Amino acid sequence: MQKEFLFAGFGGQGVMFAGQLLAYAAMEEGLEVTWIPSYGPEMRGGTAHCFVVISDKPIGSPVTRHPKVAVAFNLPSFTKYEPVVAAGGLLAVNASLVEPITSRTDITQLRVPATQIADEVGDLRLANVVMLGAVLTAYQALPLDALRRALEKHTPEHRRNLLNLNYQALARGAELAAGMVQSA
Amino acid sequence: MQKEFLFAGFGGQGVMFAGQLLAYAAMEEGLEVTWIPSYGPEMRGGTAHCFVVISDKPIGSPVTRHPKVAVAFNLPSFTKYEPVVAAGGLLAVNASLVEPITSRTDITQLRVPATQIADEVGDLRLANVVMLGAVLTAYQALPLDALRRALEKHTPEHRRNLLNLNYQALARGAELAAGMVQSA
Amino acid sequence: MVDMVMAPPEMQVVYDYPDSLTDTPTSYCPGCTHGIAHRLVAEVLDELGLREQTVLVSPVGCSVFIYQYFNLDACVAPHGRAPAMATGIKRMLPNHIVFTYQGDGDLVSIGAAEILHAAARGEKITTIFINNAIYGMTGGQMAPTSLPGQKTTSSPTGRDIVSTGNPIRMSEVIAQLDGAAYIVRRSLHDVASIRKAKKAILTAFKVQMAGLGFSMVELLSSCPTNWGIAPETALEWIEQNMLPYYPVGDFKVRDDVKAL
Amino acid sequence: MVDMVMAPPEMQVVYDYPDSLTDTPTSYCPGCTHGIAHRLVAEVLDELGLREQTVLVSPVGCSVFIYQYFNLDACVAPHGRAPAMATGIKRMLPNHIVFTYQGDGDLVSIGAAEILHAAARGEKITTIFINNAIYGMTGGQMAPTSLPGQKTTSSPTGRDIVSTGNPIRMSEVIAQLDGAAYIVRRSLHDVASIRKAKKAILTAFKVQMAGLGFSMVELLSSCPTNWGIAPETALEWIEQNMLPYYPVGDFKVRDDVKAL
Amino acid sequence: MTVGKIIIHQDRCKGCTLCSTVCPQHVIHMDDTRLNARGYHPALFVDNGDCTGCAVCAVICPDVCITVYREAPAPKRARLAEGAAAL
Amino acid sequence: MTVGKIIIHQDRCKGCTLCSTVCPQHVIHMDDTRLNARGYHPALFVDNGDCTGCAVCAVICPDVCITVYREAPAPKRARLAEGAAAL
Amino acid sequence: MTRELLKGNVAIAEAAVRAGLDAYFGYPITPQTELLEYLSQRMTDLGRVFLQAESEVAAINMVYGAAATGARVMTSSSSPGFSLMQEGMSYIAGSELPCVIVDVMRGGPGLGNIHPSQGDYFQVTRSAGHGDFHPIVLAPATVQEAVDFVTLAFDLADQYRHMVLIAADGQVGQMMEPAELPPMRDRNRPEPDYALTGAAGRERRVVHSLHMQADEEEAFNLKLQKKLKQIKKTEQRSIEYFTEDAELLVIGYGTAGRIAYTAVEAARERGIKVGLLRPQTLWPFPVQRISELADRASGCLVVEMNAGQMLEDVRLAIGGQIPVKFYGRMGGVVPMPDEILTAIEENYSRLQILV
Amino acid sequence: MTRELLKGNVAIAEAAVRAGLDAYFGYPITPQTELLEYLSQRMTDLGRVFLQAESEVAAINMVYGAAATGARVMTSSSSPGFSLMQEGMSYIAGSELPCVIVDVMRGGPGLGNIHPSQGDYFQVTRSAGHGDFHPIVLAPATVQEAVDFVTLAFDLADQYRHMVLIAADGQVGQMMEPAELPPMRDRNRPEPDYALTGAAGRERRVVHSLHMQADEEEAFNLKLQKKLKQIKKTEQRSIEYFTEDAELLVIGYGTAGRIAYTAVEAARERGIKVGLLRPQTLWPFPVQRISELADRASGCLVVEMNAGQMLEDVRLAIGGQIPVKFYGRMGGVVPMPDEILTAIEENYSRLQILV
Ligand SMILES: Cc1ncc(C[n+]2csc(CCOP(=O)(O)OP(=O)(O)O)c2C)c(N)n1
Ligand SMILES: Cc1ncc(C[n+]2csc(CCOP(=O)(O)OP(=O)(O)O)c2C)c(N)n1
Ligand code: SF4
Ligand code: SF4
Ligand code: SF4
Ligand code: SF4
Ligand code: SF4
Ligand code: SF4
Ligand SMILES: [Mg+2]
Ligand SMILES: [Mg+2]
Repeated sequence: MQKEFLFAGFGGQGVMFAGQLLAYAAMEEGLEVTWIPSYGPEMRGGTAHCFVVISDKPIGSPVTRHPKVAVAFNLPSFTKYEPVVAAGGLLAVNASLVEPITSRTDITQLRVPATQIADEVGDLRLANVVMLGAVLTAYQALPLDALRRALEKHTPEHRRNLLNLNYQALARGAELAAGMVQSA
Repeated sequence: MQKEFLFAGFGGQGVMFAGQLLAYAAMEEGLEVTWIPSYGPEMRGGTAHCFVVISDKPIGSPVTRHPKVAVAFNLPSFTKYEPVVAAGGLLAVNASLVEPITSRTDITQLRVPATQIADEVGDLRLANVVMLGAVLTAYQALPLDALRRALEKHTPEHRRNLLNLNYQALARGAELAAGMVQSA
Repeated sequence: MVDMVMAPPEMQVVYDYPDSLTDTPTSYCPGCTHGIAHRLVAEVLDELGLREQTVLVSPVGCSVFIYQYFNLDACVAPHGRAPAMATGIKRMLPNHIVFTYQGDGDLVSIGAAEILHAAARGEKITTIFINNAIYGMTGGQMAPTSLPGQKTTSSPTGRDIVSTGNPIRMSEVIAQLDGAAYIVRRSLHDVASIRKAKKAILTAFKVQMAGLGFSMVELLSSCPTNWGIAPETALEWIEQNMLPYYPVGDFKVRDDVKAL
Repeated sequence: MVDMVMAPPEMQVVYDYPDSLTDTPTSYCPGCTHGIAHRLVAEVLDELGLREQTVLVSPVGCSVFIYQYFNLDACVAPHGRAPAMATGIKRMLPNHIVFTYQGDGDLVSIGAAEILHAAARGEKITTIFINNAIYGMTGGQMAPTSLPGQKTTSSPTGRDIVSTGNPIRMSEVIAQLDGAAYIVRRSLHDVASIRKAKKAILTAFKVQMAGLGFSMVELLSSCPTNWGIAPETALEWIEQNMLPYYPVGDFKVRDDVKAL
Repeated sequence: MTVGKIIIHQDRCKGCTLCSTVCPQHVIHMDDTRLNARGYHPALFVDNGDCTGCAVCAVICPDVCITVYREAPAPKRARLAEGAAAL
Repeated sequence: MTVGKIIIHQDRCKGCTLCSTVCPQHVIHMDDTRLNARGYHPALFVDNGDCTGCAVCAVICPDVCITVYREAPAPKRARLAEGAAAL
Repeated sequence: MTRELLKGNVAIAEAAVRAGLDAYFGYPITPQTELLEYLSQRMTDLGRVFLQAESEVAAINMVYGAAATGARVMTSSSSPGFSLMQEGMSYIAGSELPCVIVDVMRGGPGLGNIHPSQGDYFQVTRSAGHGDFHPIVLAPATVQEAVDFVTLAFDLADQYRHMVLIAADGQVGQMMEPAELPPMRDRNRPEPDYALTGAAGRERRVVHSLHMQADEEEAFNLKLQKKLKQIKKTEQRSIEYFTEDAELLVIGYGTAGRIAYTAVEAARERGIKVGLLRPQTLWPFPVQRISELADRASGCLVVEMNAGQMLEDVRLAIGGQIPVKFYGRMGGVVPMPDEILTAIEENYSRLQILV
Repeated sequence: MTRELLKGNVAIAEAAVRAGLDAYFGYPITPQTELLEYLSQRMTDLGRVFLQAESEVAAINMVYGAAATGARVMTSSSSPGFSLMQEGMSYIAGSELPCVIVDVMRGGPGLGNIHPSQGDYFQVTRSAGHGDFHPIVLAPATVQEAVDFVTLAFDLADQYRHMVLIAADGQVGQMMEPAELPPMRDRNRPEPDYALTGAAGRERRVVHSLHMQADEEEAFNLKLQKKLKQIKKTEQRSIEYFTEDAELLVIGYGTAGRIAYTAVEAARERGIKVGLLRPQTLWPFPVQRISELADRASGCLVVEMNAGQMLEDVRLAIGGQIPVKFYGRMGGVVPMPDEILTAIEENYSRLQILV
């Protein structure tokens, strides 16, 4: 089965890296995976987004018009991608920065106060990992542990001191989502 | 009928202009005509040659492998083009500069001491016109008068003072050839 | 024009949005001084009343979208070829004002021949040359103007001058050419410098109006994003690192320009 | 080598054909000083013993056939791109000697960017730059180095500096670049000048041998054919017309070169 | 009495901080409490009467976000020329 | 007694006249009486004993047609270096 | 009117002047240089714009700029110089500006030589730059046709806001032939609606080829393709000789085509049922006439001065209906009529065996 | 061996390093810049040659020079920069030097945009410069294939003394996928017999593309054409999916081909007898396999990210045997599997009607 993820947000919110982490994790699990960034006129500053596709078969297109999962880190991303999530799919939003709530009834919304949690964990830049923890709990594409291993392996040198905080962030995101999924 | 002429000699011997004069004359006579120069590695300094084709029908190729008439103004040209003249054709040579005599028996050779005659007429640069007079007498592709009109019309401004000498050169070449043709 | 609803009616406007700019927000990164350069040029065009007789030639670089920001007839040249395109335009419209706006990659690297020859011909155009010591648009590769030791994405351990040479001071080079009437370097790193930059831009356009030849203003500019520092720090970086290597100054002010 | 049968055995040869030339006769017009420049370079290579470790990069121009005349490994670059091609070669063969031989059309016009950047990078190559103020090979069109008022086949009434600018003095331009170690202009119009030219060529190659950077010798050269005058007159034309505009001189002799 | 006043067009603002750094009267702060539509913390004019209308904020703003007003009657020259004079 | 002597390789010569113009002893003439194989009037050395072996003819010849000999014993340096010394 | 003896390059230049050329930018290269040289004097005399550029890269971008002001502009070059113009040509196509570009092809690849060739066929018809576009390509075989095609080129360029190439070869450029020049045309015409002339009293205009959003770029491409389709439909041109009853159809353009004419004529004298179609537009390629003629013929012989490039277009046009053979010379060698005649005879007799 | 998650551009760069790359010269341009950036560090670390050129024109001529010394050399660019390399490429072809050139194609014409495209198909296969030549062109669809093709490219380049292009698109360049890199190869090899290394103790060597005499140039061209013919015979490469019983044959390369794969798979699930051939060499084009498959199929659908360029090659290969239809997106738009699926369904049902 093919699973598609869209990550979108401001440059600097770690959107690209979130996607790459997921891709690494998928690869380590022996799955087929593609990651692709998207550029637009908004390249300078502005917003950025990337796609991740995970599958057990060779992947055709690394881009999809209607991803199963969209992760919106900011308001413009929410506005832009809310309409395109596949029916039955998941829309995860950084509730710390995005107020509106989807009016779509055919998708699940996962509101994660990721920035706030990251702040609590100790580093605002960890919002992306919080989101990943939440998303992978709500939509079980990969075991969380795969992501933990990916973090371990692919956190760049200058951020390795944050590794433990990363694990915490992941766990916090997962916890939160678990609660919500249960409560849903 | 298609008539092909090859003019060859050192740069500066008026080879190109001789061909052009012939082409002008043919055009004024209402015939189809092409003139084309040829370049080679010898371009800087060295020898130059051009082709003229005259016909009463549209002309296909302005270049021929075996021209009916070849006019060699110097020894290298003689050496190079003597073998290619069409059987039954005419090889005109500037006898003032070219000593050897063709060994081919299937062509007519016209030996014109053009440089010498030009000198007698009063300007060394007229050797090309002397040759033209001789060639057109030996091989009557056009009336001499057409050439005279072409000279009149196309001699460049700075050489118009030589116009009368040109006519004389033309006549001397023609006379000489007439004598030779008779005596042949 | 931006919205004026909040304007206090009892006061006089002393600084406002120039007419020669459209109100399209730019795509530049926060604090990028491309925006300052745009404003200065627009103000000069306004002051000289040139808006309706000017043609702008955009480069390829971060400022490739400049045609969206200036309220002028405009075109986009291939990377580096703005001076050639501007030449084509100016030759057809000798009484119009034609200017190019080019980055250091565009002007010094791929377009070195075109700028050199436009200057040598004394092409009556004006060039605004934004030197930010980097290829901004493509993500921060080394430019021929990058400083010795400068880290870029194509010189990750710092520009090695043994292999790549010292940065080119293009204004000094172009000043050698007879056709160059007015060649100066200014900086955008602080308010006083910006004011001087504007004066130079004003002169450059006046040189063109008077038909005196080629005029160019090099502006030391920041690229906080690719330098990897905050906008404010970037201005300091200009002052501390670029200015010593690229001194501001007048490299060619022909006598007929002085007489203007 | 030319035939030696007539050599008087009792005498000493004081001037002979250099080993670094093949015995192929050149395709240059009578009296064209390209031939002199060739000989000087060949003599220098002989004297420095460089023949077997040198790669020559031919330009496109009358000297495009130079690879036939030099007894060296050689290649022909696209018009103007010899410095780029030479860069590719030198980077692979850092211990070899690589030189380009380029005309003014090739070097100043179409190849302006490549020579400028090779010089700026301090590319360890040597350039022999033949300035004959014209495009020889294509039949005498105006070059960026043609003199004001000079009649050429593309400026039949004389070069109009209003429309085409003043001629570019490329040595002076290139001397501005840090990577340029040795940039001089010499002339080939008389025997004394030719001797000085050879000294400069010798120095230029020594600069390369010492790895000091880019070296270039500009040689004022004649084109009797396209100038439309006799070879001897052409040498006078260099003296009377070119020298005043293109003074011979040393435009850049870096300290490390002086110390050679 | 207020001599100068500025209006910051916050929707254009990219939060680069340059204006707030250069303002000699320190009357421009960065609004860390909100993001504008483009995702930046915009600059905020603190109209405490200290603004002199010196326009250096406007001169340095790369995004032409700032309009500057002054109480003193404007000289005769046209509005834009004045802007220039402020340079 | 003859001090110098040159050999002109007439087949290479393009008749440019430069050698004959520069020869201080006027011992090079252009041979107007014949054309060489390439169609030029070649230069001709008039061996009248005036040649000093100064080599300026060789220095200016664009076609490297001239070999110069001198009677004086050559200095120690190798042949080609000498040619260069003549420059 | 009077016929004049004109060199191809000069004829093209003067025809351009008469067609209303406002500006010429170019760089010398054999075998097209006379074109530039002639215009250097002529344009200046007429008070029009002539500028010798520092390179072909600069020349094509000067053309780009001048065309953007609404002017009638031309440049010319030969193969290596033409290669250098590819980026600029792609920008001009992407900006939908009219202009005329002359490529007087010579022997290649690389520096090659200065003899006549048709080695750039693919480049002129298929990929005069990156991205999806085709210039209109006119291929003259005679000096007269070169003259006529110049006027046509400017008209087509204006009509379609498109780039028109004149793909000649060294022979057409260097040859002198009698030809009749058209009268001088009035250059006054209304300002085109794309012309950059300073935004006085109107909305500003922008000339560019940049569409950052893929869907916008696609919309532009669709518009461009629509135009190209229209040109394909209406602008195919060719000329035919002896095709009525031809069993063997010879196809050749430019110099190869005119030499083939002599060969075909000679073959006819020998009773061979052969005809010649000479494409005048290389793009759009005259597929319609060719497929019509292929219906009637039983074999086809393509003649080119290259390794077989138009050959592909002929095969595409004919689509396997009849066998397509090739005779070509390369590297600046111009085939002689007798060679082509031999090829015709061989192919014809092969057909007879088949029949 | 281990799979790594690699970005296409970086994978190509590292694969080149391992294939024995001696020198890289290039100029930044999106979407290939990471390739240059990666090598700037990597080559320097390894003590090999990396140089950022002042332009693409300079870059290709540096490649020309370095290749002339017998080195394994590479450059890379994207469409506009690739256009600027055409003259240099023609010289390299005319000098028969091996080298590898990567074109990561983007939307055009002109400046266009930085999205994935296949708009340079004609340029890479037909006329990477003036004169008669074709580079060998490899078109990867996955990061793994890009890696594999790099080694192949260097080997083919050496084997044939010929230029090899890797025609990727922005998606292949930008995408990260798991791929396995080959081991580092020994760079030592005998000096090629054309290498300019200073004429010490041997005859001097000359590298050039100049043949002033037409017949010499023709002789060179014949030699070149002979080589190209050989390459055509031995180097056609393609990969097939579901073609055994395919009634509809889909043909697409690179990104379009891999997306078509998803569509074909989906169509198979719906019982449609459709197969996919994905050309891996664009030149030589896999005509042989295509015409074999066309024998068995009753229709063909070509999918490209352009206005229909390979389409011509398919038509030439199939020669009218079966109808050939086209589905394309342009200007940087990448088609989605569902669009292609729809095109397959439409064409398939049309075939059913015909049958
Ligand atoms: C022919 C070509 N080569 C390369 C590029 C890619 N490119 C676009 S902008 C740019 C450099 C921009 O740098 P600069 O001119 O300094 O402008 P900045 O972005 O720094 O303002 C490059 C290399 C291109 N568009 N076209
Ligand atoms: C790309 C390209 N443009 C133009 C030419 C034609 N061309 C050959 S040589 C030359 C000029 C030569 O002039 P210069 O460099 O001054 O050398 P000279 O012949 O005077 O020694 C030109 C324009 C070419 N071969 N290639
Ligand atoms: S990348 Fe640099 S130059 Fe470009 S907009 Fe951003 S800060 Fe400015
Ligand atoms: S054309 Fe001029 S430069 Fe060329 S060989 Fe002749 S004289 Fe020398
Ligand atoms: S006008 Fe002057 S005082 Fe007022 S806010 Fe701006 S910088 Fe501060
Ligand atoms: S300078 Fe302009 S963009 Fe920057 S913070 Fe101030 S108002 Fe905002
Ligand atoms: S060596 Fe001197 S004296 Fe002798 S011929 Fe030559 S120039 Fe004259
Ligand atoms: S200088 Fe040389 S080429 Fe000229 S005339 Fe004398 S020997 Fe002959
Ligand atoms: Mg920059
Ligand atoms: Mg020259």
